[in-house]
Amino acid sequence: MIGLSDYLIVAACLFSLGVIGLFLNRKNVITILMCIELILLAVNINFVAFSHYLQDISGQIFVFFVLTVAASEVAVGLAILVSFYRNRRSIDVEDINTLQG
Amino acid sequence: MGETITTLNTFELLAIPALPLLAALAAGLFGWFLKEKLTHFITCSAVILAAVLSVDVFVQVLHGASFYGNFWTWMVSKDFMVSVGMMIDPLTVAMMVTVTVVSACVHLYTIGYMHGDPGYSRFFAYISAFTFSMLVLVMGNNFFTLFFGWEAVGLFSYLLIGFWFKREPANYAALKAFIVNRVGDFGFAVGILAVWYYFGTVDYREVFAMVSTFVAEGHVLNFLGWEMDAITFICLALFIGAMGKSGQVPLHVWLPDSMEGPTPISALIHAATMVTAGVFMVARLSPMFEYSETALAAVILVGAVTAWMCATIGLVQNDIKRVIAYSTCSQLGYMFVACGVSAYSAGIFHLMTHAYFKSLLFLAAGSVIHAVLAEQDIRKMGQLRKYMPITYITMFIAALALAGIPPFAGFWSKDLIIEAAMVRDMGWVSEVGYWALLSGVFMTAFYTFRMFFLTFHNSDRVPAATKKHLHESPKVMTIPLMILAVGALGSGLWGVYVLDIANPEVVNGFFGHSLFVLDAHNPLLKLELEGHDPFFMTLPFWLAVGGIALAYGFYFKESVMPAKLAATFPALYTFLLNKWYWDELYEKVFIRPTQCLGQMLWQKADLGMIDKGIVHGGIIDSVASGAAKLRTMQTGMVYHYAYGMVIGVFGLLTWLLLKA
Amino acid sequence: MAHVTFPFPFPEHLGLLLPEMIIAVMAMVLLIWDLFIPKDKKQWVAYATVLVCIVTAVAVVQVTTGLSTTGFYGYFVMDPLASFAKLLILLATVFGVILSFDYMKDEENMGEYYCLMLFSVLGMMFLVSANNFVTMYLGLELMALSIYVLVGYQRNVLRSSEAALKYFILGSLASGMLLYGITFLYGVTTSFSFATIGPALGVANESAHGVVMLGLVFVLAGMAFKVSIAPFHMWTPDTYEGAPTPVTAFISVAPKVAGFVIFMRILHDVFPEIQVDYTNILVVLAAITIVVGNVAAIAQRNIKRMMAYSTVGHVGFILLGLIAANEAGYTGSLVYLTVYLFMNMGVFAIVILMRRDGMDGELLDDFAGLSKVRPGYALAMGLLLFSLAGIPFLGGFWAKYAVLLPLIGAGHLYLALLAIVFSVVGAFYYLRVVKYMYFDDARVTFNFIENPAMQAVVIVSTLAIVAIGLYPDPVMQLCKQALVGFI
Amino acid sequence: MESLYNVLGFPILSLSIFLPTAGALFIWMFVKDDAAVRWATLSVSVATFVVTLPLLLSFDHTTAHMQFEELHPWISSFNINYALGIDGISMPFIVLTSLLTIVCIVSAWRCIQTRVKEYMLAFLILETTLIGVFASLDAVLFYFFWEAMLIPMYLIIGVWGGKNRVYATLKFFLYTLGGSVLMLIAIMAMYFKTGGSFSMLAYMDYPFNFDWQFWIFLAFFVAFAVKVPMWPFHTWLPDAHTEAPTAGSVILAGILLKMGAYGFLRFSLPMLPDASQYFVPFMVFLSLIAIVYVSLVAMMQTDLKRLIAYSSIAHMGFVTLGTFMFTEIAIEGAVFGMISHGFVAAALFLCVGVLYDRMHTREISAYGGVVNVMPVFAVVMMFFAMANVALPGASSFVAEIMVLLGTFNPSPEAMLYMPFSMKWVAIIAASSVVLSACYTLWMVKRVLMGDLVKDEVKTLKDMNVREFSFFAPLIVLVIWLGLYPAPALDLLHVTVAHLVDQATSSKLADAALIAQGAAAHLTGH
Amino acid sequence: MFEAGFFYLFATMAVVGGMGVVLARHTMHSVMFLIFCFFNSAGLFFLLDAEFLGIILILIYVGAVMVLFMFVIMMLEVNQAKLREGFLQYLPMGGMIALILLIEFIGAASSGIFHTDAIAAVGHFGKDVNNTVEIGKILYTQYLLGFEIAAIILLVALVGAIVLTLRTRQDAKYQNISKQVNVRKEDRLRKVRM
Repeated sequence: MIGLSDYLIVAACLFSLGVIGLFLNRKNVITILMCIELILLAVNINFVAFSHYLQDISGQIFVFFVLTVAASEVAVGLAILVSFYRNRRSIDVEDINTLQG
Repeated sequence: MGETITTLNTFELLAIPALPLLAALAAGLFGWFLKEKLTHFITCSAVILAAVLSVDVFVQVLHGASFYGNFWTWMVSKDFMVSVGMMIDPLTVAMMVTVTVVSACVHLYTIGYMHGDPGYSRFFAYISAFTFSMLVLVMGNNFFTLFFGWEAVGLFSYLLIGFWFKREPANYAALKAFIVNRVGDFGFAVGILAVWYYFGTVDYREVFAMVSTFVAEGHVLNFLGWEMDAITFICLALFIGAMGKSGQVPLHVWLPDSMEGPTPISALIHAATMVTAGVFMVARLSPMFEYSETALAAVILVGAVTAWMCATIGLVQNDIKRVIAYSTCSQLGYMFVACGVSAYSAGIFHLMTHAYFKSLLFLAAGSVIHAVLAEQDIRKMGQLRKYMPITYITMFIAALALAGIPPFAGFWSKDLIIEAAMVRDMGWVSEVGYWALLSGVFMTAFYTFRMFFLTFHNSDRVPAATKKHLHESPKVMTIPLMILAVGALGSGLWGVYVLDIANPEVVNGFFGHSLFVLDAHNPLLKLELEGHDPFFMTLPFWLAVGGIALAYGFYFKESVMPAKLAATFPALYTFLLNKWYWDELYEKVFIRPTQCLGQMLWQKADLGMIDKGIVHGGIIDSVASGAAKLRTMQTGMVYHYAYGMVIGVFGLLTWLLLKA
Repeated sequence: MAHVTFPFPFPEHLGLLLPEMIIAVMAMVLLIWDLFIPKDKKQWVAYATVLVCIVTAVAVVQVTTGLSTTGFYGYFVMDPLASFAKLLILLATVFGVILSFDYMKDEENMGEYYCLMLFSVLGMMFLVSANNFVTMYLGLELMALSIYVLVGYQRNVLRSSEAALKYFILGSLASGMLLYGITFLYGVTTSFSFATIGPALGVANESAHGVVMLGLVFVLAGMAFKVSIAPFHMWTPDTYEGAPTPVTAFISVAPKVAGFVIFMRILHDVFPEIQVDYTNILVVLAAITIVVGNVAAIAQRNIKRMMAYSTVGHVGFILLGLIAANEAGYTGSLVYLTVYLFMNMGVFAIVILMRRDGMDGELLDDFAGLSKVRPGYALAMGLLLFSLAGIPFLGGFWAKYAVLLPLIGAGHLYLALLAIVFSVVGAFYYLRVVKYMYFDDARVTFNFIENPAMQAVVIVSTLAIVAIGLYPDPVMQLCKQALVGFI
Repeated sequence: MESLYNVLGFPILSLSIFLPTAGALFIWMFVKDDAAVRWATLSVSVATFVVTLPLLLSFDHTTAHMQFEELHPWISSFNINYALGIDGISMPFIVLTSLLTIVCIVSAWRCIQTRVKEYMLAFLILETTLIGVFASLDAVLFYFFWEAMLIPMYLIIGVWGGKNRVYATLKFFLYTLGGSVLMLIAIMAMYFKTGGSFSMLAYMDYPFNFDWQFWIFLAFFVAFAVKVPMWPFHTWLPDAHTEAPTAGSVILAGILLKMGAYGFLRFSLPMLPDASQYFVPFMVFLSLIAIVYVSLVAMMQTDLKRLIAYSSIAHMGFVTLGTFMFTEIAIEGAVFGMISHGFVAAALFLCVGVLYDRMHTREISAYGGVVNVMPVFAVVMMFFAMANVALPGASSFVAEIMVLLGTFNPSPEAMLYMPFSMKWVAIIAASSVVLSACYTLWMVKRVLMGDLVKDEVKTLKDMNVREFSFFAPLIVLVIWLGLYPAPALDLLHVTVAHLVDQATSSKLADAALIAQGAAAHLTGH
Repeated sequence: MFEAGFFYLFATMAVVGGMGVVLARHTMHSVMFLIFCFFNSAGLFFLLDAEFLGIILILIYVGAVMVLFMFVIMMLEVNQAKLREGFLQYLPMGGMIALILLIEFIGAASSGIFHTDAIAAVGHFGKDVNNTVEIGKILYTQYLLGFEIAAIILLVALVGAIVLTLRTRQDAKYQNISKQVNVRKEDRLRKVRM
């Protein structure tokens, strides 16, 4: 029987992957954005799993909102990225370094 | 506190110190306006008036009058109260007369001596103010007025030594005088603290009244594990003050240097009055010193050592004033020995006679210096008697008085001291005292006449340029010399025969109750009982004569003997010439180390340890390096920031989970 | 198909939303109106924005009843705390808009700038009125997304874009963490409502402890990010430096107010049963925050960056009130926020006024000799900085006082000691600015912006700081009143 | 006897506190011209002095109660009151402050030529805070003024100071702030302990247990020790003094240093008697260091102001020493010492200022033979040098001897934890008699005495009437207080007796507990 | 059993997809892995009776969001990824932290509270329960406020994206002289680590 914990563990794995990707990634910013998507996905899996096992639909509603917000975030984030790229001609994470100290 | 007992006119008493004070203020504040004439007129007349009044009071006291009373409460705090008041008794009046008379003479003398000096009115202001201070010192009725006067005379001594402020040596001498005196004052202050602590009052009468019961109670003070009678502690502490003021070894170093000041003040302050304040103090406090054998022994030892040592130094000095100065130290030593052997009256007697002949010596020396254009080296004088007969004669009188030739004043008082030292039995201490004094007599006579002959006889070594200026001093200078000469001549006889100072039963003598001597201690009484031994009685006289004779042989005519002697004992000669190397010793032992310590504390401790070490090195550096570290942590890399957040979460979570 | 009935009890609840509705509607109206305004008249949008804020503030006052009223099935709460926070936010917005007048006038798309500002205010207003995680999350995101854009608004300036990018990435990570925490709280209690979760956590059995802790830490981390608590603060200096200065001013105050108010609600409503645990966490975080903020600021040469670290330091102090976790503590935090609003706005106003030919006078050196050139600005700046340093007769002192006293009352003496010792360290860098202004000679010349509105901001802030410093009681009473119904 | 002002309820203290600020505001807004600013400031300060005079003249010295009291709620949320009142200890300082402010303003008449208005305003505001400190009866109000003082002082040193002013003023600010924040914590802790009161009088009555007293004492100690300053918190003072403009040094030495010692008298002794007794050896030790060590350091200074600054530290050592003897005479001596030092040190700094105005250097070696060209000045400086040496006849002597007397015979409470007899302390302290003479007179010798060698010195002009005018009152006061201190001391007796009573009566329920509590601390709990 | 099989399949694939996102060299590959991951996650949603969300995830996320990603990647031409130094530097520490976090997560996730009988006994909804309707019912009543806010968020995203990226053509070569004159070295110089 697949229990609640199993889903949570999957989510935990995805969350950890997202986090690792976030700070071990040395490629470009887009990958970082994707890692954030992974984190949000983990959150969603958690919500849905809880929602199911607790027999409470509001968890799914939250997922709905998270999806909405995540989409908006991606839009804004990519817009910022484009704007940055235009100034810097690069989106390497190592190049986001004019502000420091 | 203490009812006022008066058989004297209060206003008269108040006028005595007030006159010089007002004169000093007038001269000091308005000297620029008064000009020379008015200045000296005001100050001289004030001091002369004070002298006259003093004599009047003296006469009244002689007839049994006295005064004791407070004028106003200086301060009060719970159980501590100090008033400003006076106590007039024979001891006081003796001092008052000495002070005012000598001061009056010096004032007069100054008119001539300081004529034309840019600091003329300032000088008068100082010496008048000094007279005031000295009068406060002697007339006060408690330790605080004593201390006030004590410090004030120190201040004016300082100001007067450094009077010619353009001269570096004068400034150094002034500084030295003040600081060395302060060392003594330190002891004095501690003594006063102890007096108040143990007696709960600082009033002479009340303290004296308590002493015997206090001693009987046996208060003991623990000093670094060493037990000490409280009374001994008090007396020793106070005596340190006396040592400082009276130029006793090892605090004598300032007195010869103080000769950098104008000669009148050497006469007034550094011979007749201020330096004797220590002796006065010991005598004044005789009711306390009497109860402490240890303190008395210390007084004898210090006095004896000083008397002998300064005499040895005096033997070879070439500066006319220095010779007299060392002589002063030495004579003060005599006075202290007198006090130490409980012959206070003899000590005070010597103080008075000494005041006259020593100030005379100084003034005469001043007259000489004045004549030879401020030259003080006796090797550059000689045959001056031709030019300045009055000076010559008066100085001769003074020299005889100092040497102790009867019937001059010094003989009577000095002899009394030596005899007292002889009969007083305090074991080796009094022995040391006696022999030191005795040998001192010989040396005193020798150096006095050495100086005298070199100045007035011997060969004429005055530089030609100076020669045409040689002349007798003006009247205004010679008259005081003559007045003082009278004192130097007659004060001894007068003291012995009129005032009956030598009377062993002091209670009945002139000083009466103002000096206190335990019967068991009283050397004069012993002398009276045991009778005078003619040999020992005349021994000092013969020694003095021997000293004079030797000086005559060496110095009356030009002679090679002194040089030969110096060449035979070069080490001894330089040792004496360099004043036993006291200055060098102090330089090495106190001054340099203190400066080094100060420098070290400043540079190493304050700046190095606290500022650089703790504040900068510790606090500021760690904050700054923390700031720099945080700055480098803020790399600007977004993954580092994320890393930071994750570590934060990780840390908190792990901590919480482990805790649970 | 099931029959669906819509109860729609809107009319009586809609009233509570009046301020939010004004903002939302007006923001959209302005968005459209902007299109029709000629290019040289774009300032009208800014004026209109100020007007909207004022009207909204009036509306806030209007709907405040002094009681705690919930609406929308308990998803929206209107209590004095929310009103107070909204008024502060609106005040900060008015200041922020005024500061933008001159600064943003050369930017393209100026109308949208103000609209986005309004949207972010809308987010904050929802945030402070949230009493469940759904409203809170959405408010937070509305606020955050608008601010991301505002930070990156100077599209042609690298620093602006970079600041936005960093803020965005880290902000998203923080939201992810927050959400992840919420999932576990939801999992344990089956609810998103603060009022329900709080007691439910109390009855959750022992085996749930780990899960609750997980939820706690992640929710706190998410909140900590928003209010710049170390070690979740690292975006702050970069973002503050890169963002356009008015935006910096705005985001240094308004989101902090909103963030702390919701922080307060969460701590007080959601986690009261595990107060020991969250206090432990917050004590550690506050200590780190105060140390990091005050120490790191010392090494800065750019005043915006310095103010960012200073913000971190002050956030640590505001947090102290939350640690005390009683009425006095929360009052203290609110007082601090109020005072802090004026201080920061004043400082940034002067920084903007120092702008020279399109460049910000934002290096510390630029302040050299200000007292000779512009004694008025120097005086105001000096007072504000002394206030930030917490020296009496200025408001900053009472702010610190108001949080430290309850903190000590709650028994956190060591934390109070640490805080106050590091406030001395903090005094150092504020004083350094004063030093530049008063003790040094000018190095560069400025053509100061002559803008009465901005000067008014400076004057109002300074006067407010002095007034609060001399007689802080009204503010303190007001903040205390704000907690009626909450505590 | 109820004083007239108390009866009328006239807020004379408030008036003295805020008159300078009101004047400052007026000058700020309406007075433009530099000369007018000077005159206006002078009038304000004189007016303030006049306002404070009734405090002295109608002071009722037969009671230890607070007088001229004012009480208004200020911050009701925290029960903070605007509570003012003075007793025999605080009253003299208020008058001293208003007097020295006049002196400062007159002394700055010519030497401050840049930013005159700001300077004058800073001084007036400073005066407000200083009077406020001494008049406060509410701990927070006290702290409020205590800290507010930093702002004008920071500016005074920083803007008008010497070459190294930035370092000095920062050091001053941070040291003082760092010390006093601990006091704030202590006040807050006491607030809770006493059940929500900031009244200083309430603190005096509240029986704190030993642990509380111990820690609160330490917190207060740091705050006050920095201000006094006591070794090793003293290194800011020489720097601050050296770099400050003359008037800044004057007010610093004259008033600011007193705040620390005043704090000990106002807070530590009456509120924490047991801790105070416990810390006597510690305080004595630090005081002796101040007296001996700092004197030695003073001796080696090459900078005039620095020398006087160190000498100030040494003299304040006497004040702290006297404070912790818990006897009337010692504490009166300490208070008197502060007043006296307020005149003497202030005057010495003014002397340096007079020289500095002419030569623009503070190096001792740059001078020599000043007396030749500035005789009047030399007399004045010599006078104050002698007062600094505590020569009898000067007020400083009264203070020092009283402290020494008190130290020689301290109250038994002061001896509770002393490992050895206090007599030796008194004797060591008495060594100041020598040391102060050494550094002061050596300085006098190097500056005033000697022949004219240096060309710069040759051109000096003597003091003018304005310069003499600010010395004259100080000279009069120093002599008057030195020759006839009794009336001044009368003002203190009852208050100090009350203080001694407070300081010597244990707050612990059982006296045996004192020993236990102390033993616990000695063994580190 | 059947369900468990699918669970393991979807779960494994999702995790593998996630790893691919992190590890893939090419950004475009990462996107593909992410899409893969989303598909599998949608599968998990289906297993949890959340059909609506599953569909949404595929339609919205894969259909719109991921396409947006691809669009940007192609627009910015940043496909080729360079593996830089420093990656391994943080790996041990970072990896360890992540691992411990993962263990803590898993520990929390499998803690007792999630194994209660009530939860274990949960079955699937009947056929008559329409997930979409259930969501709709609650979304438009209880969550109406949130729904509205979400709408505004979308608006903000729209406005924001436009504001940041829209460029008016005519000023493409726009020169701001004052900016050029007052440029500071920080704006022009880039620190390059050598």
